Amino acid sequence: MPRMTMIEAIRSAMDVSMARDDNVVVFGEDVGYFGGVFRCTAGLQQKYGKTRVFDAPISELGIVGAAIGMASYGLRPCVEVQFADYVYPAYDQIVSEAARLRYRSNGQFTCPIVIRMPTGGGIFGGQTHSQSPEALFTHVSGLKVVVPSNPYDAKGLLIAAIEDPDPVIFLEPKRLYNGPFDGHHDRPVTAWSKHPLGEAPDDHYTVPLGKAEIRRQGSAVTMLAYGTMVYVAEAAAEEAGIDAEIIDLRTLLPLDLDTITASVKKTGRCVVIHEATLTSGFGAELAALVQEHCFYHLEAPVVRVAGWDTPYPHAQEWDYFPGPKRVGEALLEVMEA
Amino acid sequence: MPRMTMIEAIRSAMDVSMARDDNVVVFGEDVGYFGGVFRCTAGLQQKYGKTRVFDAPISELGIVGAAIGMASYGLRPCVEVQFADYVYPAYDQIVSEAARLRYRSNGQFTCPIVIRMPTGGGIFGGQTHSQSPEALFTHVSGLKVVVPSNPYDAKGLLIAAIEDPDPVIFLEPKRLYNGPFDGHHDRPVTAWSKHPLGEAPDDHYTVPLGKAEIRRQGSAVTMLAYGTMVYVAEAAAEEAGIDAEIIDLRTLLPLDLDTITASVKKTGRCVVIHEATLTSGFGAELAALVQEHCFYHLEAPVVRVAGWDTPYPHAQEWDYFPGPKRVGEALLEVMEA
Amino acid sequence: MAEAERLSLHVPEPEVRPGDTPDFSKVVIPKAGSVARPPVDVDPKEIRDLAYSIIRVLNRDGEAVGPWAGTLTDEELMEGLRHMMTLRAFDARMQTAQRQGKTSFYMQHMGEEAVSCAFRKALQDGDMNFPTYRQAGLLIAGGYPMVDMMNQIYSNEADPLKGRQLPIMYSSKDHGFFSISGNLGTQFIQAVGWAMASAIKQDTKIAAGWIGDGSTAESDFHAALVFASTYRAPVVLNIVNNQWAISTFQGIARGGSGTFAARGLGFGIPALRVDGNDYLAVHAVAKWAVERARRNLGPTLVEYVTYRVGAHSTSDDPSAYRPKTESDVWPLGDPVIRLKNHLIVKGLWSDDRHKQTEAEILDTVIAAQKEAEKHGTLHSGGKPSTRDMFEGVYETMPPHLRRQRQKAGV
Amino acid sequence: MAEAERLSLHVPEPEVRPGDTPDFSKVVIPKAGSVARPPVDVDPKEIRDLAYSIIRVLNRDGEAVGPWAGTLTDEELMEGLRHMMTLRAFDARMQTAQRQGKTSFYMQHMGEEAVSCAFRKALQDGDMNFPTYRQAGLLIAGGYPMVDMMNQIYSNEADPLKGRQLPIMYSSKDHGFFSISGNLGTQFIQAVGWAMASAIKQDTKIAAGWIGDGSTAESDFHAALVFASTYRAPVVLNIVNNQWAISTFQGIARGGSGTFAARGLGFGIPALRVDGNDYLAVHAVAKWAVERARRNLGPTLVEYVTYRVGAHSTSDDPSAYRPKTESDVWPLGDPVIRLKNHLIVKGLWSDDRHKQTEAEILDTVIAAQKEAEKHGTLHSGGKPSTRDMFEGVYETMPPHLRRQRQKAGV
Ligand SMILES: Cc1ncc(C[n+]2csc(CCOP(=O)(O)OP(=O)(O)O)c2C)c(N)n1
Ligand SMILES: Cc1ncc(C[n+]2csc(CCOP(=O)(O)OP(=O)(O)O)c2C)c(N)n1
Ligand SMILES: [Mg+2]
Ligand SMILES: [Mg+2]
Repeated sequence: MPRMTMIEAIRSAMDVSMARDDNVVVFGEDVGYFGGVFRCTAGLQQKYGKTRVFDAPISELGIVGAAIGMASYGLRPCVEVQFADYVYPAYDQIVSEAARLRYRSNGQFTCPIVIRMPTGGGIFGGQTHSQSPEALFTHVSGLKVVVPSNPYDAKGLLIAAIEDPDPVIFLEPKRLYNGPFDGHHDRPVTAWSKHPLGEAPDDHYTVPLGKAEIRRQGSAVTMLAYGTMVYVAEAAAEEAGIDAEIIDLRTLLPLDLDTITASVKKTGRCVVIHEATLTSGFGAELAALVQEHCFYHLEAPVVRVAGWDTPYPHAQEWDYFPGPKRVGEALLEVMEA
Repeated sequence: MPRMTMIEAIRSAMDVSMARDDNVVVFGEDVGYFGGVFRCTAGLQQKYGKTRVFDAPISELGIVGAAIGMASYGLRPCVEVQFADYVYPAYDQIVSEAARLRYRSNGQFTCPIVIRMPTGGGIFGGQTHSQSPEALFTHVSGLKVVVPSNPYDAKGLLIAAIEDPDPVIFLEPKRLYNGPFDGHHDRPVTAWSKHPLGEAPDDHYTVPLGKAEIRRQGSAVTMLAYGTMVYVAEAAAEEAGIDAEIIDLRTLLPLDLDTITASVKKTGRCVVIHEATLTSGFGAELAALVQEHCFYHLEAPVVRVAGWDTPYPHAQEWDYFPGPKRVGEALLEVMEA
Repeated sequence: MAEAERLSLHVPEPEVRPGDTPDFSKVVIPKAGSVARPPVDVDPKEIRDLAYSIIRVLNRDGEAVGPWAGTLTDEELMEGLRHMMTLRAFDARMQTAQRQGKTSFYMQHMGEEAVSCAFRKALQDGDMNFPTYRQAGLLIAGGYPMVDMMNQIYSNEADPLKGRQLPIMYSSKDHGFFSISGNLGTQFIQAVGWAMASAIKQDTKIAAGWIGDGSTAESDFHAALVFASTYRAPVVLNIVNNQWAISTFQGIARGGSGTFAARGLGFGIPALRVDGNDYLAVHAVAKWAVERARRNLGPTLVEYVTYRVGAHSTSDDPSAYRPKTESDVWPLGDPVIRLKNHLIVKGLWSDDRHKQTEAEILDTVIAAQKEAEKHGTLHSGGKPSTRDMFEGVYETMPPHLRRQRQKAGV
Repeated sequence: MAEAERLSLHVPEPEVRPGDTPDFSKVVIPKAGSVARPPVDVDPKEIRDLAYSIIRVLNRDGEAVGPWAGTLTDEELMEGLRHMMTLRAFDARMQTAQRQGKTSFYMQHMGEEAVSCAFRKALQDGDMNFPTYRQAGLLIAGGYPMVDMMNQIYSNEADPLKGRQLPIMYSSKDHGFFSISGNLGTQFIQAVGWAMASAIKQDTKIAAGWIGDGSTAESDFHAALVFASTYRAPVVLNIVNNQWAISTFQGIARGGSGTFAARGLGFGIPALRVDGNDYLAVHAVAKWAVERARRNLGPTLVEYVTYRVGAHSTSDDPSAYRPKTESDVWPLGDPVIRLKNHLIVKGLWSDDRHKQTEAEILDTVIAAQKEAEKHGTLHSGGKPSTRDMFEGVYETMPPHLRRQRQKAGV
C-alpha cells in the first residue's frame, strides 16, 4: 500500500471524492491556486478546474454560508477553515443553519457539507493557532464531529464525511500532519513513512463515522483519546508500564458508546484525555457517560486530563499541553484509587 | 421590601448601576426608546439620555464588538441580545476577544461587559426563541456565566455582574420573567407578587458571583439545577415525596463546587437538570465533577435530565421540556439504584 | 479644552414619535415614470444614481407610465391583484386565529403585499427564493396551497414541517421557497451560495435572497455582497425596506448612507430602488434583475421602499413607538388600492367586482382554514407526534437519539 | 437550453502567476498633486470620486506637489525617514532571529513602512489604534522601546505580555496601541466602540481601526461601517491594501468594486485612497481624517495603496503564487527610497548621510537585541513562568483555576 502523510491522505480523500462525484467542490482561504497553507488541497485546482476548487474571501461566515446554499442546491461542498481558531465567525451559520436545516424543513433541504479545519496545539501557534473547539460542536444536535489520528483513518473518514448526508465538522490535528506525536516535544518525531498507519490505499475506501477503534488492548484501565492525544496516551501507558486499553474515538458525535462501555466494564477504570480546556470540554461528556453506564464496574473515579482553563499560551506551550507526564500521573492516580 | 417581577428586578439593577456609575451604558436591539421587547430597559433612556441608553443596529457582532471597544476605553457596557438564540453572530467577539483580552494584554486592556440575554423555552417560541446555550460559554476560559432564578437574585447578580471586572454572560430564563414556573404548563402560574423571592430592595445590593444557594435542604438526593429548572426540581421532589436537597447554582462559571460536593457527600445521590440539549450540556461538566469529587460517597450514578438532542421543537414543546415527570423518574431511578 | 471641541455621540431618531403628527414630507418621491430604464448589461458605474432614486410606474391617476411600464398583460395584472388580496385576507384570518389561541404567533404583510407577489411572477419554476418571514406572497403567487400554509401555522398533524418549526416559517422546495430561518440575515449568503452552485453546474436557474432593512446590519449581508460581487453570482438580492425593524426606525441600520440600495455601490453591484407599493414597478425591476442574473451578468441589489402597516408580529404593539396614524400618511399609498385603481382606469375592474372578488377570496380562505382545522390547531385536535420530534435531526437516527426516544417512551 | 444561455461561475484571477512577467500596467496611477483637497467638513456626497483615485504628494522627481503637500516640517520629514529605516532594520533582524530559532514566528512590513509610521504622527497621545500585525510603525514612531517589542517577540522573562501571546502581537495602552488579536477583522468594530465611548464621555480622543485588504471580507468590517456611520463615531478606519492576503490577490476580497475605499460609499462615509508608499501623502490624508474625527464630523475610511514586498510571514513563500520579481515593478516604488530622495531634493539629506544613519540605526537595533536576549529567547534563557500562564484569565483567580495551578505544581 502507498505511504502517505496525513496531509497527503486528506488531499487524496478530496481527490478521490471529486473524481467520483461532480458535485463535490472545494474552497476556502488560499486553497485554490496555492493549495492551502498546509497544502491539503495542492494540485486539486489544476486537476478539477477553478470552478470546483477555488480561493474564497476571508470570511468564514461567507465560506460556510455559501456552502450551505450550495448544499441545498445539490452540491457537496468540502470547505476549509484555515485554523479551527477561526471558525467562530461561521458559528452562527453552522449552529443555526447547517445543523438544523434538515430538521426544520422536514428533509426538503439538506446540508451535506464538510468543514475541515486544522486543530490542536504543539506548534507554538499561541492562542490563535492551537485551539481544540470540538466541544463547541458536540453540543449541537444535527452535526457530526470527526477527529482522525492517522493517515489511513483521515482519508477513510474524510471520504465518509463527504459522502455523508449531514454536516460534518472535520478536525485535523495539525501536530499529526507530518508524523505521530507522543507529546515528548524534546525528542525527534517519527515520520508517517515509518509508521504502520502511514499506509493507505490510493483509491476509494471509507472508515465509517461513529465507530471508535481500539488502538491498544489492555486490561488495567481504559484510556479515551482522539487526535494527537492517542499517541500521548500510548506513550504515557508505556512509560508507566500500565496495561491500558486505548480507545481512539475517531468520531465524537455520534459517539461509539458501546465500544467505550465494553472496555470500561472490563477494566473498571477510565482516564479521559483531550487538549482542549478542561471545563465543559468533551471529556466532561465522556466522564458523565462512563459513570452513568459503568457505575457499578468503576473502581475509581473517571479522571480527565486536559488543557488548563486558560487561553492557549505561547511560551508555556508545554506546560499547557497535557503531555505523557500529566497523563501518566492520572494513570497512577486511577490505578492507586 | 418592594415586590418585583424578574423584569422589574433586572431593570432596577441597571437603573441602580447607571445612577451610581456614569460609565455604565446600555444598548441593544429595541432597548432604547421602546425599552426592549421584554421591557427590561423601559424608562431608562428617558432617565439617562440617549447617549447612555440607545437602540443598536441588528448586529449582535456589532453590539458586542462595540461594547468591547467601549470597555477597553473604560466604560461598563451592559448590552442586550434579544434572545440567546441570536448570540451566535457575536460568538467570535465573545470567545476570541472579550474572554481573552485581559490575558493576552497582560491586564493592560480589560473587558468589563455584561451580555444579557433571555434564555430557555416554555413559551412556544420554537427553535429560535427557546435555546439554552450556557454550555457554549462555560467552555470558554475568561468568561463568567450567570443564570438567576428569581427577582432577588436577578437584581443582585446583575449588579454584581455589571461591577465585575471581567466579561459576564447573563442568561435570563424568560419563562420566569413574570412568575416562577414549575413545568406544569397545564396549571395556572403564580406571579412573583405572591412568591417570597419576588421581594427585593429598591436600592443597591449584590449577590456574589460564584456562590450557589441551597433552595431546599434535604438528605436523600442532591438536585443540581439553575434558572427555570429550580422550580421544576422543587415540584418533582415534592410530587415524588423525596427529601431532596435542591441547589440553585446561580453562577455556572466559576462554579461553587464546595457547596455541590458538600451536599452530594451528604446525600450520596445526585440528579442534574437543565433545559439545554443533553450531549455536552453543562450537566456533563456537573456529572463529571461530582463523580470525580464524590466518587466514594455516591450510591448511584449521577443522572442527567435535560432537553433531548434535537433542535427545540414548536408543537412538541412539552415533550421536549424536561418537566417534573421526567425529573421525578430520574429521582426514583437514583433512589432505587 | 473648550466645550465646543468636545466630542458627542450622535444617536439618530425618527422625526416623530407617539403623540407627534406623522410627517413624511422629507421623503423624496420622484414622479412615476421619471427614472430611466437602462439595458440589463449596463455598466454598474453608469447607474449609481438609481441607488438614490425610486423607480415608479403607477402615477397618482392610476396610469402606468414611463420606461418601466408594460411588463405585464391585463390578465397578469388581474392575477396580481387577486394574489395580493388573497394574502391580505389570509393574513387577517390567521391574525385572528392567533388571537383565538389556535397558534402561538403570526406575522402579517399589510402594506407590503406587492413586493413578494409581484417578484414571484418575474421568476421561473426551478428558481429558488431564500425568504424572510414577510414574503408569503411568494407562496401565494407561486401556487402553494393555502391549506398547507395553515397546517404549518397550526403545527397540526398535517403540518408539512411536523410541528418542528415556528408558525409561518414555511418551507417548500417545490415552490422555490427555501426553509425560513428564525435567525435574521443568514439566508442572504446562502442565496448567493445556491446561485454559485447553479453557475458551477452551468445550470439556468437563479436565486433570490431576501432581507429586511433592519437586518442589513447583520454580517451575513456583507458576506453575501462580497461573494456575489466576487463570483458574479446569478442572484437577485432584495432588501425590503418597510421603514421599521420592530420598534427601531430604519435610520439606525442605514446610518448616513441615504438609502439601503447604496450599500451595493461599494461592491460594484447595480443597485436599484423601487416603489414597493407599486405592483407594476416591483415586477418591472424584478424582471430586469432576474434577466441580468439569468444572462450571467451577475447580481443585482434591489431596495423595495414600502411601509409596515401592521404590528411587527402578534407579540408587538407599534403604538408604543410610532404615531398610530403614521401609515395613513405614508406617501406611497396602499399596494392593493393602487393596483385596483389602475385596473379600473384601464377599464378592467370596478368597485363591485372588487367587492365580489374580496368575498370570493374570503370564502376560499375560510374553506382552506376549515380544511386545515380538521387536522387540528396548536392546542387542540391532531398534532405531530413525539416521534416526529426525534426524527430528521440526521438522515439516519444515531444510537444516542434512539436511546433518548426509547427513554421518552415513543 | 443552448450552451450560450447557461450560467458559469466567474472566479477572479490575478493577471500574472509565477513564470509570467509581472505587469501592473492596468493599475491606474494618477499624477502626484492632481487630486483636490476638500475641506474636512465637506459633504461626503461631494467627494465620492476620491474613493476611486489615489492621493499622491511625492512626484517622480522627489518633489512634494499639490494641495495635499506641506503638512510636515523638515525635522518631521527626517524623523519619518528614520522611523521607516528603523522599522526596516528591526524587521530584518527579527526575521533573522526567527530563522535562528529565537522565536516561533515573525511578520515583516517591507514596502509598507510609510503607512503606520506616517499615520502615527497624525495622532495625539491618548488616541487609540486598533492595529493588525502589520503596523509596528505605530509603535516605532510612537516611541515604544524596541527592546520591549523584542522581549515580546522572544516571549522571554521580560516579555510585557508574559509569554501568553504570539510574537509581534504587541499591546501597549500607554502608546495608544490596542492588544493585537490573531483573529482578523475583530478589532475594526472595537475601534468604533472605543470611539463611541470617547464621544459618550465627551472626551477629545479619537480611535483608529486597521484592517488588511483581504480581511475587509470579514463580518466585523461591515459591523464597523454600520456602527460608525449610524453613530458618527470619531474614528479613522484604515484599510491597508498591500495587494495580497497570504496567497490570495486582492481581487478575491474586492470583487467588482474597483477599490476597497468604495466600500465606504454605501454608508455615506467619506472614503479616500492614498499612495501608501508616499510618507507625505499618508500623513496628509491621515491628518485630514483625524481632524474630521476630532471635530466630531464622524468617521473616514482610508485605503492605503501599497505592496507587500516580503512573504506574508515566516511561514510563507510567495514564489509559489506570484512572480518573484513582482515587487520590483510595483509602480508606487519604495517608501524609504522615495522619502530619502525627497529629502535629498530638498537639500536635507545625502546618500552618505543615509548610509551613516543606516549604520547608526543598525547599531541601535543590535544593542536593543542584545539587551533583549539577556532576558532570554523562546527556547533558551529566561522565560515567563508557568504561574504566569495561570494568571490574568480573570482579575481574581477563581477556585477551579487555583486548583489547576496547584495540580500543575506551581
Ligand atoms: C439574529 C437575530 N437577531 C435578532 C432577531 C430578533 N428580531 C426578529 S425580527 C427583528 C426585526 C427585523 O427587522 P427588519 O429586518 O427590518 O424586517 P421586518 O420585520 O421589518 O420585515 C428582530 C430584531 C432575530 N430574529 N435574529
Ligand atoms: C478570522 C481569521 N481567518 C483567517 C486567518 C488566517 N490569516 C492570517 S493573515 C491572513 C491574510 C490576511 O490578509 P490581509 O487582510 O490582506 O492582511 P495582510 O496580511 O496582507 O497585511 C489570513 C487568511 C486569521 N488570522 N483570522
Ligand atoms: Mg423592516
Ligand atoms: Mg493584504
